[in-house]
Amino acid sequence: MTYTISAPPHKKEKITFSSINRSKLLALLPVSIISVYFFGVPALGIILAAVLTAVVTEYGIQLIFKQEVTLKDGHAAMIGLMLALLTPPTAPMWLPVVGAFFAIAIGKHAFGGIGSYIFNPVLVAWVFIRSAWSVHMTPASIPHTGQFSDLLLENGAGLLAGVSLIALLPGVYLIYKRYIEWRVPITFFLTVFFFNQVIAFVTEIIHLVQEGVLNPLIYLSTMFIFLELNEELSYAMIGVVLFGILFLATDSPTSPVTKKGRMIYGVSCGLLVSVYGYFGNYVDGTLYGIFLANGITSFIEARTMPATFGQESILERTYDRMMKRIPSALKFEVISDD
Amino acid sequence: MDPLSEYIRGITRDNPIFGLVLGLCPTLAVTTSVENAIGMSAGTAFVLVFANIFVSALRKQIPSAVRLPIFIIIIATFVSIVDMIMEAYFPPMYAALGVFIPLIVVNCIIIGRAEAYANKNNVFYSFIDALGISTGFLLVLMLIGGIRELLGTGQIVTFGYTLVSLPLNPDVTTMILPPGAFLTIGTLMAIVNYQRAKKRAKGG
Amino acid sequence: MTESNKEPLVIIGKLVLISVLAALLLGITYIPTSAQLEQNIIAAQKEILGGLMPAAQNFEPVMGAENAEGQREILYYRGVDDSGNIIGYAFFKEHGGAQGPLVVAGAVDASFSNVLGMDVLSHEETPGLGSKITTADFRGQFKDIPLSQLALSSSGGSIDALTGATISSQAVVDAMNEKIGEIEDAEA
Amino acid sequence: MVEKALFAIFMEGVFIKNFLLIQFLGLCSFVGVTKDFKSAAGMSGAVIFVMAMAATASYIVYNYILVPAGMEFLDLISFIVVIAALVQLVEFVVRKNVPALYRSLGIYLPLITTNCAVLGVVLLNVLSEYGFVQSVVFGISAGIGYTIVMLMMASIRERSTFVNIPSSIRGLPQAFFISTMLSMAFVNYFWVIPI
Amino acid sequence: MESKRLKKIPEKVTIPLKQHDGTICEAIVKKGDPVLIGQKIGRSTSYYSSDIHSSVCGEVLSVEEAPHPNGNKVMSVIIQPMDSMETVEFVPKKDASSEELVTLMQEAGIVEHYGAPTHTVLRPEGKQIDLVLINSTASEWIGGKYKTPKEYASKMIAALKLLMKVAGASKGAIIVRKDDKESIEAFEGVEVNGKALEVAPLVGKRRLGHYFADQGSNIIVASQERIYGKKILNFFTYNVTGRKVKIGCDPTDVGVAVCGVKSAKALYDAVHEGRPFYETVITVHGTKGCPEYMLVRIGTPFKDIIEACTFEEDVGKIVANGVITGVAQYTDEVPVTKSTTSIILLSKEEVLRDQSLACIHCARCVDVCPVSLVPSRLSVLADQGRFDECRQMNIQNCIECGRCAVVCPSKIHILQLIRYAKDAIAKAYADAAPKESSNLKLGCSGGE
Amino acid sequence: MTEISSFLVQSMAILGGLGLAVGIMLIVASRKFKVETNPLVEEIIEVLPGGNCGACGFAGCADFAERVVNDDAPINGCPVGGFDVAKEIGGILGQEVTGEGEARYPFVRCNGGLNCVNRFEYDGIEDCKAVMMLSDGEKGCNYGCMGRGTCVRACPFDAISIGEDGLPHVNKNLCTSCGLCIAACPNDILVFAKESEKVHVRCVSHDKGKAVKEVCTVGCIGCKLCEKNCPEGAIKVTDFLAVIDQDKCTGCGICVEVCPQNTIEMR
Ligand SMILES: Cc1cc2nc3c(=O)[nH]c(=O)nc-3n(C[C@H](O)[C@H](O)[C@H](O)COP(=O)(O)O)c2cc1C
Ligand SMILES: Cc1cc2nc3c(=O)[nH]c(=O)nc-3n(C[C@H](O)[C@H](O)[C@H](O)COP(=O)(O)O)c2cc1C
Ligand SMILES: Cc1cc2nc3c(=O)[nH]c(=O)nc-3n(C[C@H](O)[C@H](O)[C@H](O)COP(=O)(O)O)c2cc1C
Ligand SMILES: Cc1cc2nc3c(=O)[nH]c(=O)nc-3n(C[C@H](O)[C@H](O)[C@H](O)CO)c2cc1C
Ligand code: SF4
Ligand code: SF4
Ligand code: SF4
Ligand code: SF4
Ligand code: FES
Repeated sequence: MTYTISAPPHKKEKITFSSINRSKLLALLPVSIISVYFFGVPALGIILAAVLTAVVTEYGIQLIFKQEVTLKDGHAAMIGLMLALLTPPTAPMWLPVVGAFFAIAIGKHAFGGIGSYIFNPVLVAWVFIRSAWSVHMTPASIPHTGQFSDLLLENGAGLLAGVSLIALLPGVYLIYKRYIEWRVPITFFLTVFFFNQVIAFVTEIIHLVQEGVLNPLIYLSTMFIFLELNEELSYAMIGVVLFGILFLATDSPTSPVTKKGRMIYGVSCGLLVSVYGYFGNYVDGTLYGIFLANGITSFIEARTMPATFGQESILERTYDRMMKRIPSALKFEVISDD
Repeated sequence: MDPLSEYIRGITRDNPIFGLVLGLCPTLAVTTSVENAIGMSAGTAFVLVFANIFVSALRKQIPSAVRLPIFIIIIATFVSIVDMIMEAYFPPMYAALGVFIPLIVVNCIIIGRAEAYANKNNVFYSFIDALGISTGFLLVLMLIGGIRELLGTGQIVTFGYTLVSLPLNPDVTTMILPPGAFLTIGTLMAIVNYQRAKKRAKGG
Repeated sequence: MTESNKEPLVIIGKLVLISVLAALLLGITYIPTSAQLEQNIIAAQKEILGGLMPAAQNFEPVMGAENAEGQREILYYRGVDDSGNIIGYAFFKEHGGAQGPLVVAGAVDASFSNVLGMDVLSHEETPGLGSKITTADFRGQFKDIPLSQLALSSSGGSIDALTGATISSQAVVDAMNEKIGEIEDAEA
Repeated sequence: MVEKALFAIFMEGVFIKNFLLIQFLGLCSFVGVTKDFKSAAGMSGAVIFVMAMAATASYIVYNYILVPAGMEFLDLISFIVVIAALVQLVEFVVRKNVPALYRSLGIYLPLITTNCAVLGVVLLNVLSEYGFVQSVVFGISAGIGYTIVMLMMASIRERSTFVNIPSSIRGLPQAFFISTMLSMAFVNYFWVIPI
Repeated sequence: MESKRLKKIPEKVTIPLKQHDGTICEAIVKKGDPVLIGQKIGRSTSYYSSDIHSSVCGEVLSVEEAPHPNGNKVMSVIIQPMDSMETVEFVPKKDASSEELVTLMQEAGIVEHYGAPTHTVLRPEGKQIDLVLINSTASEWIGGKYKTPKEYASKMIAALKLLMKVAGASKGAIIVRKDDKESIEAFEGVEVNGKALEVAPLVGKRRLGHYFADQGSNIIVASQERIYGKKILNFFTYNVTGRKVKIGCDPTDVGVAVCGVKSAKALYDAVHEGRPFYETVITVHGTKGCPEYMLVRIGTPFKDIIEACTFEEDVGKIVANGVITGVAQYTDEVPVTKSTTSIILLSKEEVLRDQSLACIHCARCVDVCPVSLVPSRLSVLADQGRFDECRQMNIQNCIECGRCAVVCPSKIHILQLIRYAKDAIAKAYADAAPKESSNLKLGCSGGE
Repeated sequence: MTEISSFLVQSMAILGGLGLAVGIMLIVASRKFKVETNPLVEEIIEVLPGGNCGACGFAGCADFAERVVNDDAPINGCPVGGFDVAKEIGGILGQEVTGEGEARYPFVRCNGGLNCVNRFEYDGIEDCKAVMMLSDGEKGCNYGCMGRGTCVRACPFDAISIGEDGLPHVNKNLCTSCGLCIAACPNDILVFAKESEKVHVRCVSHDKGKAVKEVCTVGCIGCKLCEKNCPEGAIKVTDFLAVIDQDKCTGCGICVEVCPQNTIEMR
């Protein structure tokens, strides 16, 4: 009888790359269905066109370059679907086709395929078609949530993904199930959420200082600005922003692997999105902002490599250097823990 | 060394873009259209030919301590001349090529050839080398310019003549913007590398 | 003088010689080209003005007040026909575009009721986007339209903005409007 | 001299008209020196410094020598000679006085002479009719813009060594694909910031 | 819980002459010799070695190379057992001096489960031990063989005292697992030198030093999260005592000796009963009808143990010593050794044969690594042969817990790659060693 | 006319002055801060292949060049450049180069591959050394090629690949004879062989015939038929393995005919 030999560990978790992709596809199903319900046949056409093109392109490239065909992992389909959801319903049918092709051919494979790409293929394609055919890609509108019913069905949805906030919540479930890492979406969301309040807060403080106000209570009262849910804030709650937070920024190859790095990345995404949103609009802002943040991922990652156990932090090193000056007889007493 | 193969070498093996990878800035910056590409290559060719000839002719006289400054002066002179002539006699092209004519001065191709070739070879071969390199540069620039212009505007219009016109205008604005330049040259280089690797594996 | 001291002098001498030769060559080129350049500019302006107002035989420059250096700038031109009547005003106007300054040429009739035409002398707009302001299609929209229609269609005028280049289109329209207003004031 | 807020000049130099990604100036070092982070950082430091120096020196040469003599047509040749001399001088001074800095920057200094970004700064200053402070600010901000992109690129390329990339794309084509994306991000993003 | 003895005497036992790190023993029996249970059959030839004893009564068949559970072939004594339980005479040595105990330990063949002969841990050459730890956090076998928990606890304390005596250490501690209620209960209130001990939880920066002072005792019991992994010693030492062990050094370099429950018990047995280390308790997973803890003779082939249990499917994989740290076996002829703690059987369906994909940077491995490494980066660097960079990223700190490989959705063999790189680094350093060895040694004891 | 000439003189004066200033500065500076560089190093870098592969054992071509000049490295130390480059370096340094000029390529001394049984199924990283770390490799034969491609990964020029037969194959068009694969193989399967050496034994097993037959259908069983039949006496079987003395071998091919295991191969 021949046994199998492998290095330990001999038991592993069930999670696989394709199960992650499948769960993401599943999580995007509700919003896709609602967008088809809301926008009708054009939305269905866009989704089908993008997914089919992505899959065919993936198959073609892997065939031509004699690579293993990896359609089954669902990655290409996921890219296609995400791109479709970021298309305005008014777009001509060739647009998602070109976009999905670009996403797979350039965004994914020209950068080395699964796990190797640096920029999210969905965003690569989106930014490309947005700047190439800006007329067709201009969102029908820039929504912001008003009354409660907007959460269920956003009448002013500019892109398919914005059609319903509630329908995006499966993404939160993915975080809960750890298919998506929590650090990026949470820091991202908080940054977008509080950006305008912070600006208002800082302006208010500057204003008070200029006025020459001395009463500390008045300064303290400015804290309430954070509770004031102003108009801009609702942008942080619109579909595309939420879609970006849950599905685009969390794409693992394009975010840092270090824990600290992911926090910084989340905050960077939030800042970039909010700044663009501040001057322009939150729809383009989300997608351009995350795309730009992808560009600094590597930088963040390389600068936030963790110190391993027993390794000295900068503080400790300075301390050590000082200790070296002290005679060694004294030193042992000081360092020994027991 | 025979002149013809020296000439061909500048187009193929020592192609300034795909072989030597020099002078990328003008290559990318001015290739929004074939017309600009031709203009830029013409300017570069003019400077390259004269610079190579002069450097080669003076190579025995140039003290090595100040070799680089002298090369630069020679090159800068011819660039200024191209600049003035183009501005005076070809104003539309001058408008399009703008700041890049003066930048021929620091175009790595010219300094590179002065150093690597003209400084070591005689005037005739330096002249041939300059022609070969210029031709290589021209062809690549036209290729990149052609791709970008065709995809970006649906047609190639050169000096008032419409050379190619697509029935369906793709109108890919991005191709004319800076990213289009990077994308085009990246794709072309990948294809060139792919072909080279294939050829090498087959033996050659 | 020893050998080692002589060498640097030779080197410097050669450097200076090359510089001087270079200067000579440049000077020789400069003299004819600069003359040509001036002619070019005048010719270009003439051609543009002529294109804008074909009926005009002559363009009389209207000079501004003397500036600090004692020079006077041309503010605009009066277009004069065969019989010496003013048939309109032509002008150049610099205005901030999307990417950098653009210089627009324009013409308006003597009664300030119709815009006669528009042209672009120079610009730094994005190729393929803003640079389309130089296309005949875009310029054609300014040909013989009522002054009241000189606005983008989004603000009620008759000029359709270029796709993807609203800012450039707006800049051209603004430049025209501003300058026409100035001329009207000056002529009044 | 044109009226333009220094902040506007700064934003333009760093982002909106980024030398590497939008103006295409200094690309040879961009694809050449970004293979590892340390070299990119060293080169960038040197470029910021030289750009500021060149902006200063060329302003003086242009406005106090060439313009009074009516010799503007000699601008190009004098600028390049000045830059070359400047770089050499910096190299010598640094080597003599700060050997540690020389060891980290030294090898990049000669590269800068033929870096069109430096000449680009100087020529754009003349073209934009900037005053002295404006010129220097533009020089520094162009250098900072250059640095930011160099560091982004170098980090990405360093990380790229950890992933699989088809053999014929590895190297330059890959660098260009990355540039495509960075350029697309810059062009589209910074457009929105009003200055 | 009590362990059950494997009743059936195997047809053939294979006793490797090397069941520890260090030099291989020299066989002192030859083909045809009769042997008794507990009879010494392999003699150490250096300090860094530990004697080997027969676990059965029988006749030596041969001395030849035979498969060893660590994967390669090792010179072993193969014995044909007889149906007799005759043993050599066991002489207890209750009042041996410290020096005698060292000899006794070597002669009784007491080794740590991680391989080092226990006496070399307690008495390292040229180093002084001041603290002895018994690590019972990783132990899968707690309390076995003892009637009551209190008996277990007091015997462990007695064993600790013996260990401290051998090492000449002034302090000692037993570290139990935080979630191991049974053990905590057993040790809670146990009396040492007339003083009842509390089980001290190690949290944050509160380490052993604090509790030694707090409880005013030189022997304490502390609880700690479970740490598992093949190379946990340095990390364990750091976590428990706060003493940093430099990369490439071991806890003895900072005056700490880490022993296991098994070796502590073996020492106790050797001193109080005079019995050498010839049988051990193991667990068998993946089968039905096996006692959870099984007392087996060293040298028993895995085959016999597996036969004693029922395994209903086709065996796809046999693993010695735990799913995370164990070694997969290509034959079931391999014998149980002193370091064997468990045998795991996996069915053909359970055997993972996932194809590795490229790393998707999901960072799951980074999040689980207990020592804050970046396993994804290390695995790529190892794969590309960039070992120097691995070293710069502190690859030697990896405790080989395998969590990274467990969670990786791309099914990358991260731990294997890390071990591959560590091996390459160790080899590179071994080559350089002749020149620098004295410096390297200095590097450990200097500093902390 | 005078206007033009004075204009020219003025421009010449300005640029001449600038040239003078720069010249003086550079001369002064270059004399003050003179650096000694060895021009030979530059020349050698020129003739080296420039792959920076490190096969010479130094940190890239430039390092090698410097060492050659300082006599720390042999003239023929660049395996990629081979004899031609060595000759050129010798020319630069004025030294005579001796040595064979014939091309050598790695030769795979094992024909086992799929012909050799596996002791177990392996699941893990594709690397021969890694398999070696686990239970000494999966092949029944402890000497043979494991076919997991450590050599493939070691080759910086993509010249080796594992073929259908589970054995490495060298593409001579791409191979530069750098020898990195040979150094990488944990079982010493690869050796350099000259192109003129036609007949090779494709086995390295020192196991006895019976043991070999159990695990491999093409391994050398040490039957000595070849040794007996070789007219030149070029083959010797030592320790159950046939070894060919290439100096004596004439390439007649008789041994290839007689070998019952088809272990000897004629290229
Ligand atoms: C736009 C573009 C996309 C490409 N995508 C791939 C790809 O996904 N996979 C691939 O192997 N090669 C791709 N190539 C071509 C690679 O250069 C080629 O496949 C590779 O060099 C083959 O090398 P290999 O056999 O070592 O994989 C692409 C080329 C271009 C221009
Ligand atoms: C603001 C915040 C949000 C969190 N959200 C989640 C979450 O969505 N899902 C989750 O599993 N854990 C969540 N956690 C808990 C973390 O998972 C827990 O702290 C983490 O596993 C410990 O990380 P560490 O290993 O880096 O200390 C959250 C923690 C904080 C502080
Ligand atoms: C992101 C974005 C959102 C827009 N939203 C609206 C809108 O809600 N309503 C509207 O009338 N125009 C909208 N526009 C269109 C422009 O403001 C304006 O109509 C212009 O003509 C189109 O500009 P472009 O073609 O230059 O991109 C939007 C444009 C952009 C880029
Ligand atoms: C790279 C880039 C270049 C642009 N160039 C111009 C331009 O030259 N003129 C213009 O009006 N708008 C330009 N735009 C702006 C854009 O297409 C659109 O006009 C505005 O978003 C809204 O009108 C540009 C946008 C981008 C991203
Ligand atoms: S790298 Fe992996 S095996 Fe090593 S300690 Fe970290 S999680 Fe455990
Ligand atoms: S768990 Fe696997 S896929 Fe995820 S980052 Fe680590 S190595 Fe990469
Ligand atoms: S030749 Fe050596 S390195 Fe190559 S596959 Fe065979 S055993 Fe592995
Ligand atoms: S096959 Fe071997 S010798 Fe040839 S290039 Fe590759 S590694 Fe070097
Ligand atoms: S051409 Fe610009 S740096 Fe080389």
